[in-house]
Amino acid sequence: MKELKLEMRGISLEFPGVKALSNVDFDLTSGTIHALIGANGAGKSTLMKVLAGANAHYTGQVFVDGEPVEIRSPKNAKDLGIEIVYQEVDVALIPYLSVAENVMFDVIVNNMGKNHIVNWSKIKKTAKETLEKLNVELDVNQPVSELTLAQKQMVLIARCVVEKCRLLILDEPTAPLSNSETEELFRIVRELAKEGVAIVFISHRLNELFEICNTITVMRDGKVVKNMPITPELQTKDIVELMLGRKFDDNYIKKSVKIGEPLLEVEDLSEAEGRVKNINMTVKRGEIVAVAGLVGAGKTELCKTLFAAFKQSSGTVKLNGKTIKYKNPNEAVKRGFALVPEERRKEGVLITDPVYANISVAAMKKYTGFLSVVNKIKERKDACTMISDLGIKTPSEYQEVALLSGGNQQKVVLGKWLNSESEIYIFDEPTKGIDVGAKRDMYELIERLAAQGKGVIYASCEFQEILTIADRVYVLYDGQIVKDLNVADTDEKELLYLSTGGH
Amino acid sequence: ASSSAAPASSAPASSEAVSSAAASSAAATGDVDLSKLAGKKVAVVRNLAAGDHTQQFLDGCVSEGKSFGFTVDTYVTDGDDAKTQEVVAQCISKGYNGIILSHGQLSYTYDMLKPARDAGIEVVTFDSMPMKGGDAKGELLQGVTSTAQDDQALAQLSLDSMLSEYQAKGGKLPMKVLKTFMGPGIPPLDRRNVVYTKYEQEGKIKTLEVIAPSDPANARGDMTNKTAAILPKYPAGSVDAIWGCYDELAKGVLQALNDAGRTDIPMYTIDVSNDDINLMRTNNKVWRSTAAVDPKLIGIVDMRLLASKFAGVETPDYYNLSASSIKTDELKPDTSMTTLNQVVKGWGDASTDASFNLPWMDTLRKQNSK
Amino acid sequence: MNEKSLSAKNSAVGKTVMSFITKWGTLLTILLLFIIFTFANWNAQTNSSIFLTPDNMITILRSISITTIIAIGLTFSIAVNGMDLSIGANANFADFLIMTMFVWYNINMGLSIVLTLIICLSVALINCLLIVKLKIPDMVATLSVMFMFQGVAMTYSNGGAITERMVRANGQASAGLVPAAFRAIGKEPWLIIIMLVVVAFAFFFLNYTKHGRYMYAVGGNPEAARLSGIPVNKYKILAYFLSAVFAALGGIFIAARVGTAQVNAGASYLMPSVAAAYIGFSVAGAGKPNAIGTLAGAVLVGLLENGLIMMSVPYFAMDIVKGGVLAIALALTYSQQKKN
Amino acid sequence: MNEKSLSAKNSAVGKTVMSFITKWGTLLTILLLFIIFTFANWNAQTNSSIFLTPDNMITILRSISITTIIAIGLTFSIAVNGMDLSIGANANFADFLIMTMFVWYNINMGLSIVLTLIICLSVALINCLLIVKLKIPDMVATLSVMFMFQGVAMTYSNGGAITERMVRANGQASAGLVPAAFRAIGKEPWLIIIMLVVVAFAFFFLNYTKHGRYMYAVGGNPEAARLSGIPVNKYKILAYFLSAVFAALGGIFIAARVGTAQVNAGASYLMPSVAAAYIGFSVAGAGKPNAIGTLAGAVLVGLLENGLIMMSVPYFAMDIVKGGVLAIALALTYSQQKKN
Ligand SMILES: Nc1ncnc2c1ncn2[C@@H]1O[C@H](COP(=O)(O)OP(=O)(O)OP(=O)(O)O)[C@@H](O)[C@H]1O
Ligand SMILES: Nc1ncnc2c1ncn2[C@@H]1O[C@H](COP(=O)(O)OP(=O)(O)OP(=O)(O)O)[C@@H](O)[C@H]1O
Ligand SMILES: [Mg+2]
Ligand SMILES: [Mg+2]
Repeated sequence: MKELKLEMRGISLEFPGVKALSNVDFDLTSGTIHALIGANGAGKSTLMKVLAGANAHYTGQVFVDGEPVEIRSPKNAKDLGIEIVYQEVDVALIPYLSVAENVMFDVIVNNMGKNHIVNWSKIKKTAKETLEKLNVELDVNQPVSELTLAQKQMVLIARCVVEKCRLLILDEPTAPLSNSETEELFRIVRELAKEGVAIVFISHRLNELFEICNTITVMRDGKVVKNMPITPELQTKDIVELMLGRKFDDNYIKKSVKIGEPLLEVEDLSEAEGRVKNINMTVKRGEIVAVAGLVGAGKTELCKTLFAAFKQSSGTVKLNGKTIKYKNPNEAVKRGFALVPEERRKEGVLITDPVYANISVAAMKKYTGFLSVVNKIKERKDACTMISDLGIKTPSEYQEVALLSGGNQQKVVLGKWLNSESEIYIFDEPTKGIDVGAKRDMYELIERLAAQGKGVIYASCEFQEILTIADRVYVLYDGQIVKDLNVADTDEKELLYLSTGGH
Repeated sequence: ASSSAAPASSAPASSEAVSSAAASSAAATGDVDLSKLAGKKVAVVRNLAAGDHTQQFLDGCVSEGKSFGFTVDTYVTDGDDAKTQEVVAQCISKGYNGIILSHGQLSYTYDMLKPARDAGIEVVTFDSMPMKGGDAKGELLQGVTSTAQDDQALAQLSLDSMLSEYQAKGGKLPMKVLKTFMGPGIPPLDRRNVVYTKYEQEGKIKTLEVIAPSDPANARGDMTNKTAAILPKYPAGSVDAIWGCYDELAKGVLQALNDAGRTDIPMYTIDVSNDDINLMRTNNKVWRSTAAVDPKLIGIVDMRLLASKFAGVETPDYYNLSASSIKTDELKPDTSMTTLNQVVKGWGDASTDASFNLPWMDTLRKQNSK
Repeated sequence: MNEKSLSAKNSAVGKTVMSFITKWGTLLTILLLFIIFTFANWNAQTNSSIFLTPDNMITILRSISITTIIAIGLTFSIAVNGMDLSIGANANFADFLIMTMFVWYNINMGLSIVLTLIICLSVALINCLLIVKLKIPDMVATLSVMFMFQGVAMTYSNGGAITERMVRANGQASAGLVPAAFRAIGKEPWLIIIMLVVVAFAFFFLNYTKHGRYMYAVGGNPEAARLSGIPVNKYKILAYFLSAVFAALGGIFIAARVGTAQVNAGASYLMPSVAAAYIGFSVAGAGKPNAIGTLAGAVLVGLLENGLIMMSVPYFAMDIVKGGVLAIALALTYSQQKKN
Repeated sequence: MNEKSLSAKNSAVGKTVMSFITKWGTLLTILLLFIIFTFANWNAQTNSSIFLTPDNMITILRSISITTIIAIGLTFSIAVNGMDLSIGANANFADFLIMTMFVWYNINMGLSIVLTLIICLSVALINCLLIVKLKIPDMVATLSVMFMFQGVAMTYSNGGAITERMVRANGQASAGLVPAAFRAIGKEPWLIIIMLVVVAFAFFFLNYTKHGRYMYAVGGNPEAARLSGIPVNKYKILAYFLSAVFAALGGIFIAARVGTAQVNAGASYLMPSVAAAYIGFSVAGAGKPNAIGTLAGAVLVGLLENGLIMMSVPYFAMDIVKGGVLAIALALTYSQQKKN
């Protein structure tokens, strides 16, 4: 394969009300794995979309192997051998088509040449082989709409590796993945790098970067602030400082909060289709209870079952010692439940609505009075408060959520529930896609909730996070709780051991 | 062709009586001040879906109006009664001198046309009765002439033709008939149905099945599908005739008969058009006759009545256009609507007193053709 | 530098103008048509326009009122990202129902109206059953309901129209008459007032109450709405009920306006209502179905029809102009959107 | 343990049955109707069914053929997540065009068909201009085009029907005749064969060519399609062109079948086509518009009508049953979906 030398010079880009990139220089060469980091809304995705041809209206110049090139459409990018895995999976998948077709989509679109007839047996075979190479077990005839988020992510990764490219851009591919999938991904990425593919890797999990990247570029507010090789001397602390532009202590110490009466008691709860079974758990006031498990363990299912978004088939749920019955999210919310779901674009935000309407939607009670008339003044004031509390980067509270960066969308989902004054907060992978600074802000907010005597359920496959923030942890394996541990008495190794089925 | 049908009892006067009265009164007026007729503007509002019959009617109005030197605008309101009312209201405020209304409903026509009359606009209606209080027996709006096809005669002509052919072949009564119908609620069809029901009660006819379209906008295609599904139930010899209460329905039936290759059932209908004449000729075994009033003539006569009103000539309150029977066997290979008068006596004859052609109209036409 | 900032300014002005047109395209078109029709129908004698008369303005308002009422109902169903094709059949059913109550059963006006509205909720009931319970896509679900209720109305009336003094199956003429007061509500000022009240209600409901907010949320992203605790099905049901109520109301006004129930009289309101609601999407930059927009859409269509008749456009060419102007109005509104 | 696994097995069987019904609901309904109609129309004398005869099967196929052809066109536009409401008006326009070519201009059959198809592409052209260039939502864009072409056809024919020997404006009767060969293609076997060819083409195109797959991609997620380098607009345009071609073809067959062009004859094909295409969505578990499904949808509707008439269901009640069965077929297919 031909060596690649890519240079971006003086790239600028503006959206209505937002200067997303200003005068960015960026260099890439074959065989390197290049980390691109920055806080939410720094412009990482925007810069990469320039390379992918999805942001056609950039100014500045891109050179490939010294020659100036114009990348004004996705086709231009593909012709140059640039492949990208977008941050939001549903941007790139066609839900009602099969896994096979989605994996082979680029092949069908760009590499069929003059051939007009689709060879289904070959498509399915290649798709199957590619997925096997990634160690993913999937029925290739299944429509993609039936997959879980992690599976969707793997389909997209498979799409990019099915044929050789010269530059592979991975925009937060690991956010929905747990360690084992991440390992598989890294294995493939390393192989590709060895074969001479240039790779850009975006992630907010900084330790991952140290694991596989050679070079790092840090962005802040649409500018490149630093470009350097990754050396053993480099410390997470320094990178974070560059990212945020301020001193930052990433050593978060959990404040101790008085644990009160049992708030939520779940006995023998099962989901109607058996996706989670015989769940017993307790959450006390002021307590942060984590649910740990790998991808596919059923954390999402547990959260959704507790929230009655999935049908509960048996078992009892007690709130403040009283058995409660609720059959759908509406009733759950009325009883004080809140759920930050895993797939933000599909389940979390009203994507075409403004930020303020998203923040108020679960707390309408607060804003309505006579005849259910909405008090818009109060609504927007609260929204502004939430925007500044969470550091949501947006030109105004009127901005459409679809136009925010991935991490900022996630913050909007958090804001929606923090505004709602619920009793039990269920967070399903809440830190997915948000930067370290924001993560810390979020920890603080969660602790504040705990301090107010609320109960928190925190599902995550990032054990480090769990150990940082939680008081207690339930380990989930194959839809069942296998262990109940005090965070103080455990470590990452034990959690991993238990969640891979060890007893 | 016989037009000696019984006088229409629904209308207060028979066609003969009215037309002769009209003719004589016109003669009495003698010379008319033709300058009164100069530059008149006429609106023709037709509340039926656009189609062949509509077009011929409008053609009659427009051609006759133009020959008188009038400006004639045509509006079609597709059977939407609310729209009819708005369009007429608009015509009134637009300041037309005359309005010809076709197919307004009894329930609103009086109220709708009253402002027109109040504003001094002359009005002639066809198949719509401007009766006070929406009561058919009520008082007619002052100064309006209400014209109609003689539906009773139409029904009688077609049914008699059906019965006579059957009996000539030695058929025994009652005839077993497939009846096409649509309604009730469509006044002309209802009037035809009264006659049909009478024949039924007299034991002349036995209805095997009623075929009706459920989609009035596509009556013809709908009828084809429906008839096609019914035919298998009636093997050859089990049906004596089909009665088409109007031609559009009959043509749908004919298509189905053709598709099934059935020529054993004769069909008798009402109304006529070029299309009908073609089909009658090419399916002469099946489509035996139709009874009709020339739709163009209706338009012509309505326009003449209106012109008479402009001229201050006395006009009758009611006027019925007489019907003729058209037998397929009489049609020549080149017969069309325009040449139908060569085979059917009195057809579409616009030159007679009965079609309200008055001497001063010829003078007016001559003036305008210059 | 100076030049650059100047051109930037120019383009900024251009942008503002474009976004103005985008926001107000429909209203601009209405205004333009208004001016054109006023002067195209100038009467030199009286030196006044025969278009711009109080009478004709009332005619226009009257002619759009039934469409607007029905289209407002549709606006609710579109707000929850649904589609109610049964509105025409529902209006038709209401038309038949209320006429038979008067003509066959001699029920008084108030009760007849209430009964009709209640019975017509059965349309909504079936719609909701199909859409919410059985998860059939809105478009086909309501299409099948449309067929059903076309049939129900026809069967109920034995396939014919309902008129005063009609002959019933037993050979007797029906004795009931349509109350004069009822016919009066089918005329100005009542018809127009009620239309305005309906629009005002929908505007208030959708923009100022939480229920309206929830409906839009359900329409925008049902899954996110559900997980935000909004009872999605309840709001879908509410939308279809409102749609049914307004369609039935429209049908009642058809009856009041015409004084009889004609076969399929309601069906012809489906397409204009769809047009009105969709044209309304982008009025004032709302970008979603909204009450004022729907009214503007109806006004546009009604104005067009009226003006063209005034200008004596032949009936067969009317549809061309109507379609064309509609396309232009829509183009003005949409062409500048979603380009970024 | 044993008990548990047993119940698990039961529920697994239940699931399979349900998913079977979901996949094959429409086809099951068709089969069921077939059996019902066969026995409900039993003739005791001949001891055979008057429904299940070769002749009647041909009647059914004939009656659905034009709807199917037009609905296949619609299937393409729905595949790109569009909606073509102009198909009925387009078919109508084609009907008029080809009849005037025969009757007014005496053009030969081959040329007439080709010319008609080409001229009808203007419908697609305007649709694409509005939808692709001016970004007007498909539904309203094609609605305005529908109005336009209704008007165009009417204006072209001066508001009347086109028939052999019709009298032209100049007072002369037209000399042209409709070729017998043309009338023949409006009958079996041709009509039926062509319908099957059209379905087969659409099936092959959508499932086995990359262009078909691109269309689905564009329909399923236009953003993803664009980002993968599919020329989204090109495929939208293609879809609307195919839609126009098949609508025009349908119109040509209306002409061949009837032998005249009647005002608005094409309009009545819009709703059944929409129904057919949507019913077809879920046939065989496709979950998206597809050719075989559309055919099945048309068969369902056609079968229903034929069988019900045979059973002497009064015409006014027909729509109720039609709507009802449609709803049931849809319910069978959809009710099990999307529950997780
Ligand atoms: N289409 C758009 N319209 C308007 N603003 C946009 C658009 N896309 C991105 N932005 C804005 O550009 C800025 C950069 O966004 P970008 O998505 O590149 O951030 P990011 O670095 O990828 O952040 P994250 O870590 O949250 O994914 C943000 O402020 C975002 O709101
Ligand atoms: N819609 C669905 N239909 C069928 N099975 C599903 C569906 N969603 C999830 N599952 C199954 O349920 C199990 C748990 O799913 P999921 O991956 O969401 O768990 P998780 O613990 O939340 O993992 P993640 O780390 O991805 O959040 C898996 O076996 C998955 O295949
Ligand atoms: Mg990003
Ligand atoms: Mg999960």
